Amino acid sequence: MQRIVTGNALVSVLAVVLALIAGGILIALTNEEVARTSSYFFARPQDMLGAAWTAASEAYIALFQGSVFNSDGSTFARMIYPLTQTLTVATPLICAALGVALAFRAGLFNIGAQGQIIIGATLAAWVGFSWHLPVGLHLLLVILAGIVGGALWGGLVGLLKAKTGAHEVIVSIMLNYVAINLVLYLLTIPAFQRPGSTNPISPQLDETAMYPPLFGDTFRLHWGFIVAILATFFAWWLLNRSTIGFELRAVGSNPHAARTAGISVTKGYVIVMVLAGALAGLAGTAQVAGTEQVLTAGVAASFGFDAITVALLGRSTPWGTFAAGVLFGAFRAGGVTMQTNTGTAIDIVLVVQSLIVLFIAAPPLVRTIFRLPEPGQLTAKPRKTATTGGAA
Amino acid sequence: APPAEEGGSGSPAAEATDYRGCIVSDSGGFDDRSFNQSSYEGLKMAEQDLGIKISEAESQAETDFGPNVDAMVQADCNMILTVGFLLGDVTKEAAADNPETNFAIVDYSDPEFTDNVKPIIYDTAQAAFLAGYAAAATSETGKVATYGGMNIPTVTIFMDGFADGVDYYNKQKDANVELLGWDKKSQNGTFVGNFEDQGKGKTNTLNFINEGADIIMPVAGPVGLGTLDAVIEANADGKDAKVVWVDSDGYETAGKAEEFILTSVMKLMGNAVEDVIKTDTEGKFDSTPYVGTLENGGVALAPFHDLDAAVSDDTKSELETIKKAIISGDIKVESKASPQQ
Amino acid sequence: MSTATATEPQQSSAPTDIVRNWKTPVILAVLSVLALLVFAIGAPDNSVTFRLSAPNDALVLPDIVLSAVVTGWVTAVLMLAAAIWSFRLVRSGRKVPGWLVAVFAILFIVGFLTWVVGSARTPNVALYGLLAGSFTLAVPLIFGSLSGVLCERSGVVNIAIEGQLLFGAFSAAVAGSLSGNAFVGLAAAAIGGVMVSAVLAVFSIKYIVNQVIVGVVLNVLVSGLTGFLFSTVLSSDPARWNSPPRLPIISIPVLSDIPVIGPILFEQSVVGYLMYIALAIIYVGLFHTKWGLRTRAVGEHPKAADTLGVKVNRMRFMNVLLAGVVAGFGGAFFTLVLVSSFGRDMTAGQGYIALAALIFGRWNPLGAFFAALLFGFATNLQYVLSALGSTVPNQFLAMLPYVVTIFAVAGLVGRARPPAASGVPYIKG
Amino acid sequence: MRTVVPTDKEQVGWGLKLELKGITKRFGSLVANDHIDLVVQPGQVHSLLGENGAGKSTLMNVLYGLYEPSEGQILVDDKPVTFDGPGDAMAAGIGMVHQHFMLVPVFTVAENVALGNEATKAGGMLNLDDTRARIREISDQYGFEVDPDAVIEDLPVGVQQRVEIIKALLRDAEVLILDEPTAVLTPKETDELLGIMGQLKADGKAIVFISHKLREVKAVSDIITVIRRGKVVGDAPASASTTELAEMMVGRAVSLTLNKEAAQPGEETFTVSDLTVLSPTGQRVVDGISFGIARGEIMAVAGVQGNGQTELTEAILGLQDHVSGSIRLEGRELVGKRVKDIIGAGVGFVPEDRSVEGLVGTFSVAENLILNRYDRPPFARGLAMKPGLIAKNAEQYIAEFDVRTQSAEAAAGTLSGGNQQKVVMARELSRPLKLFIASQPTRGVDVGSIEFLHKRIVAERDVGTPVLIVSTELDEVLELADRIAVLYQGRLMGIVPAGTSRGELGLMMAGMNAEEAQAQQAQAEAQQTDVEGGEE
Ligand SMILES: Nc1ncnc2c1ncn2[C@@H]1O[C@H](COP(=O)(O)OP(=O)(O)OP(=O)(O)O)[C@@H](O)[C@H]1O
Ligand SMILES: Nc1ncnc2c1ncn2[C@@H]1O[C@H](COP(=O)(O)OP(=O)(O)OP(=O)(O)O)[C@@H](O)[C@H]1O
Ligand SMILES: [Mg+2]
Ligand SMILES: [Mg+2]
Repeated sequence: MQRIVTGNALVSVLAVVLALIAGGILIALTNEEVARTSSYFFARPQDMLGAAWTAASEAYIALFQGSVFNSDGSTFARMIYPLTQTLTVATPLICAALGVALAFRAGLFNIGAQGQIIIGATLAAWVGFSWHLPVGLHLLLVILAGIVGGALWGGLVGLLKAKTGAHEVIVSIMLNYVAINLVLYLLTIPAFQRPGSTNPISPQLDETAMYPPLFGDTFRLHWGFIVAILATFFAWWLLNRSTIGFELRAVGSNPHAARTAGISVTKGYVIVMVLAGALAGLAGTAQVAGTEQVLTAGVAASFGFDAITVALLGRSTPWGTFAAGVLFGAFRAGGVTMQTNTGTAIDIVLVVQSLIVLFIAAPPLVRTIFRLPEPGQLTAKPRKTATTGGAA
Repeated sequence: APPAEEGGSGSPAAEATDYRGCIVSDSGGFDDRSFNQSSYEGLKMAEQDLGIKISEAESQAETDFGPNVDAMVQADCNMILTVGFLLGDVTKEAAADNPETNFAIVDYSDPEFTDNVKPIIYDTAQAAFLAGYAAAATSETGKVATYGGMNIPTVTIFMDGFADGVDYYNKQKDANVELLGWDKKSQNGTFVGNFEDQGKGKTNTLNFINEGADIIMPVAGPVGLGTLDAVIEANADGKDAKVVWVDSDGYETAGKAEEFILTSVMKLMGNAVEDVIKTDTEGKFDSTPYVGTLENGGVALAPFHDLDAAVSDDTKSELETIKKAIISGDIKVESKASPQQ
Repeated sequence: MSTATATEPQQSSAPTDIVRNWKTPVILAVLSVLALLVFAIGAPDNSVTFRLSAPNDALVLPDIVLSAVVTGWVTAVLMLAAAIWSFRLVRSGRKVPGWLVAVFAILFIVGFLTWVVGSARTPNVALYGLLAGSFTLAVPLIFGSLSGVLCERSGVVNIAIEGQLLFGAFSAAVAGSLSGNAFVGLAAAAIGGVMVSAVLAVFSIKYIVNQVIVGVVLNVLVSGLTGFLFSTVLSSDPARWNSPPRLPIISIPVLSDIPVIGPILFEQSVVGYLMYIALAIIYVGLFHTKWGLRTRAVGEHPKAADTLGVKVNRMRFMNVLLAGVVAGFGGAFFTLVLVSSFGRDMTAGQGYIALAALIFGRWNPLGAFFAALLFGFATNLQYVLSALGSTVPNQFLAMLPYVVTIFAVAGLVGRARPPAASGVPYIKG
Repeated sequence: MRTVVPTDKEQVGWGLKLELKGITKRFGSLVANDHIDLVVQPGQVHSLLGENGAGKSTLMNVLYGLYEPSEGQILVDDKPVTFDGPGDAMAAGIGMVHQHFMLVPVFTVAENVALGNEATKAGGMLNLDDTRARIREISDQYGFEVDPDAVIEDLPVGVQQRVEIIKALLRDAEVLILDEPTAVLTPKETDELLGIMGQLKADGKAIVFISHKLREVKAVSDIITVIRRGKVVGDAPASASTTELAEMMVGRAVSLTLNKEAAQPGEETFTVSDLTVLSPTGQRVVDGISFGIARGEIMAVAGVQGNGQTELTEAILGLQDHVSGSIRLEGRELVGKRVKDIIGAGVGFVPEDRSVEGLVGTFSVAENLILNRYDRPPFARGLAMKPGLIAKNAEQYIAEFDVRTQSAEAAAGTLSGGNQQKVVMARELSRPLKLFIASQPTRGVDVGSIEFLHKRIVAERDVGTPVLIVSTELDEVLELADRIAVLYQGRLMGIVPAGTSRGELGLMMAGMNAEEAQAQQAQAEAQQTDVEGGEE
């Protein structure tokens, strides 16, 4: 019983609650109705408090309705539509975050997922709209192209790190910018533009190149989500059950010992960045062959950066990352509904998300706030955290 | 067949109370001092003038387009207005799936649109041509400049028109006014890479001024505010620099440096948007594209306001002549980025 | 007889041999061959004008006019000579001296500039403007990386520079607008930076949360918070909330009349001068004061510092807060100097570039300063080139600063050694 | 800063008296110090003896204000004090030289000495000149030869040791705690340090001395306190015999000697010829070494840390970059091969620093037990690893090597030092080897486990594997070796037979070649009959 009260699960739940409260306060403070009623707060405080409650709760209800279950939906499909939307958004996020997590486990801080997604998406899209191949084969090649594109871009970071010692943080940041400019350029040349148009937008990918919808045309959710599940499983297997994962984890937690045991640290850097890039490239395919179906300069949205937070929240474990990805997907999907239904600016979602991560990362703070007893085990061992991330 | 007709019968005023007009921005948001904002203002005007209800969805990233349009469809909008070519595919799809809803899209048209979509597009180059001519005629240093947010047609169409205007002036007057920041032939020039970073707008503008340009046209939404800052500084420093604003009349909307705004290349989107909605509430929706031109007043050159004296009367009358020539087709303003209908 | 040797440092008296490191010569060789092919053989048949003074400057220097062909050949040949010499030096077991690399770099830049400006439609460039713009672009980066230096030198990884800058910019804009006083805005920026720092400090020092996590998340938090307030509050009434007055430009008499560098260095806003002050204080402070000694000790070997009575976590806390002040000033630069309103995410990733500059500058304030300048230069160069009508597509020009950074980091800097305890929380036994 | 107030000192007239009363320190459920009483008198060397983990360092950390005692009281000159951090302890006149040096490696000597006690000029500017002058002053007084501007990481450990002492002295320490200061010194440096301690004692300082080397303890102590499992077992005079002290420490009779059979050397399958290793800056850290090891023979390398032993062993395993010469194992050249291939060729390797090079702390014990065989059958087929077999392997070796761990899945980093060492040894000895290299095989391991590990090493020899041992513990070298090689500044001073005397080895470790050392030692022995080495 005691364990449940002080346990991690409770802390996580409370962290979410805290973050939602903080976000709610922010929503209420900036609400016009609240501002209006606050002018006579001392005369009738209940008006303002009521308005504040209404503002915050309506926003959150919309958030929930937009991400999990829409009780106002006319059909069952419409009711569960939000959930599928959440999973759709989560798909690229999970893939890219897996890449970031993998790199973390090998001691590298990969800020370059954004660029890797872009290059993966570019290559995948190109194969998707300029080659015309039979069903099955085409999609397969699109996926492969995405993986190769991302892997190249990520591998470059690993290679430079291994060969010259260039810091991966610098190189990966810089390559993000190079990637975006590259795709901006490509979208100005006819090979990437729609015939007869000079807009920086590619033709739609062939039908054969796209992930088929998972539950029919009513839903946006596509087979990319299944691929994301497989990728998560793959990452789990790779990290925990394969020799490569063993090498990567060894390199990440103690490169000296890894070297002494005959594991090449530099090779490890290259391999992990290739894999990280490949996963990010996969995220790119989920965009071009799944949700967006075309290539534009904004194809990666902010997935590459969100992926870092997702990976950290998932403590760099594959299934943790998967769960965190779904959570963030829910916020993203629900945020859209919240904005359209209640006019609450979607940025609030970022605030709530980041507060959740902060609170979850600091259980003692949550315990202090809720006056929970400390758990028995106190001898927290200092963990090296410089580059290994939450490799727990 | 256009499905919204049934709603059109009856008196407009009574009908209008139920009518919902909705808008989805592209990733620039409604405060972009550019087409999102103008379109949004058009919808707001419709709300006031026609008494309709409105809903809005601001997209943060391209991934939001689909869900946002979808949310609008769910919200039972009568008219969904989308902004920018990036929303083209999403609009096309949603329109095909929801024939009972009407759509309008700003700055994009597509032959595959179903007939419940009305494209609202602009031949901006026509007005920019006038601005280029005016700038070339007014420049003291013989150098004018332009830069863009990104190398996309809705931006470069301004730059192409401006370049042609400068060229036309050079030909007419056998002058040699130089344009920095854009080469129409190679379609290559200066771009800040986004529509947000005002600092870069300022730096670029100072670079242009250092290279001798004295009239600068930023085509980059809020980034242009950086140009205004740079021009304020340059004038304080004893230089004589001016700005050509775009989209709206900068003298009215930019909020600063009015005294240095020579003129503006206006794209009067608000009016067009309100018009389209008005026609729809009256049940007269049609899907033929609206093309803003000098002729129909969809695009125009703003007054010179404070700098009226800086522009010679000759130039003013030449501008009138040119405007007529463009309208009549005697002068052809061509841009790769001109809307293909 | 053999007793004297025992106390001598053993390593230093061990016989040394030659470890040949071919990296530098190889890089120099590749670059000089490139120079030969591009700057010399590919030289445009042009003369290139570099203008040193604006027409209305107090002291007007004549323009420098170079023949692109001659300059291309001269620089390429000299570079080749330097490369060959460095090969010989390494073969004979010596190291390539730093000055040779520096001379090489200058030759490369001269050659490159002449070639690239010569290839533009207008082969005529205002050098003073190019440099002035570079400097302006570098200012927030310098503040950001100084903030990073302060944190990391004391053992706290600061990924949150972006957030500090952004919140500084936001606070400056809001406080400046509300009060109508730019200096109030400046003070608010510092406080804003400190607020972000305080969260970083509390979570990473007190709650021992992984510092990278806190940093990354803080950036998202600040982006979300300022974005939210921007769209709800600031946009509702920009005149009231988001039109801060600008900080005045103060030009220092005489000094600001020095040609080329005068207007760049001595015609600044308060924030610009604050940057010099911050740079000087942090540099001198770090390496020549008691505070600096303790800061570095805490970042290298906190336990050793602790055994000598230095309060490790207090030291870290103070430094992180101080870093917030510095980054806050950098943020103020955006809204009080550069432009005069806050925009959503207006720092546009500069915090991450500052982070890169900090690493590139090897955690040294001066190094970070120069790295930021290099970045600013590369950025402004590409703008100027595009303005002059370069034949290179603008998207490739835009890659220039990033590619230059990658080359510099991979080719010239290589492995850098961070403060040993950076990122490692200190827990007392 | 504290100034010495003479009026308080009537008892002895000078220095400070320090008293610990009922000090208890708990780490969670572990009681590291259990009601310890101790009185340290000025002008005395007070030694603490105890097994690994007995609680000596913990007690000293409490005394120095680094740890807060769970119970008990500290009295300085009979006045109770509480220390809130080392600053207070220093102000009270206590200085400490830590077991693990507390020096910032990238700082100069002067910076390290100044830290926390900075002399400043106006505006908080450092006045390092002042510090330099004071370092020179102390250096002259006690005969240290320390350059104030040398960077710590470039200095040999012996000099670093002195810097630590200077740090304490410059802070006017009247009580000096020396926690295992001799662990990394040459016999000669040790002698010098013991001499310095004598001087300090004569100056009225109180010295607490911790060492595992009973000979030294006996040589310098005025009184010896033995601690076992956190409790004081009792005091002993310096004249107590080594065996008596060992028994007090461990609580049972221990055999301090290993009964091994004489070696039966076979064919010389491992040869090193003209091996030179350069450091990244070009120094010859191993300088033209040649030797061979036969099957069934243990070669031990003696020498002070930093004389090329690390590089020698690492060069054999392929971990060093600038290697010339030849290393042959059963006819195959190893120089230029990858580490993985060398391990695959049958080289077992126990690195000198287990937590840095030997183990991945976050990995489970089971994973650490296959750290260099994770990709080979039976533990992996293709890319897939075999968790079942890995677990079975772990079970077997945890039992065989008596690794005390909660489970095979526990992270290796949570194991005690000795147990970590056992994991590394178990891993390396759990497969057929063609060469076994072990650096500091029993560092930080308690007496009982040493016995076991030594037996395993000898057993490896007896199945016919050539064994190379590197140890800074002369006792260990003498005990295990069939032949002894001594390294000094990267050069081989000579290879001598197992029976060579401690004194002779000490001379070689200080840079004398075998013949000279033998001659000088003979001369010295002729002059005075020494007790040294007698107990073996
Ligand atoms: N910070 C700590 N947290 C938990 N346990 C600790 C800590 N420090 C020491 N211990 C434990 O306290 C006990 C005493 O350790 P201590 O370092 O005092 O031993 P020691 O006598 O100095 O041993 P050695 O001879 O190996 O130096 C050990 O069991 C050790 O693991
Ligand atoms: N920081 C810590 N947190 C939790 N437990 C610790 C910590 N440090 C040490 N321990 C535990 O304390 C115990 C003793 O550790 P220590 O390394 O001092 O052992 P030891 O007594 O020296 O053992 P050995 O005899 O093997 O040398 C071990 O069980 C170890 O797991
Ligand atoms: Mg121990
Ligand atoms: Mg100890």
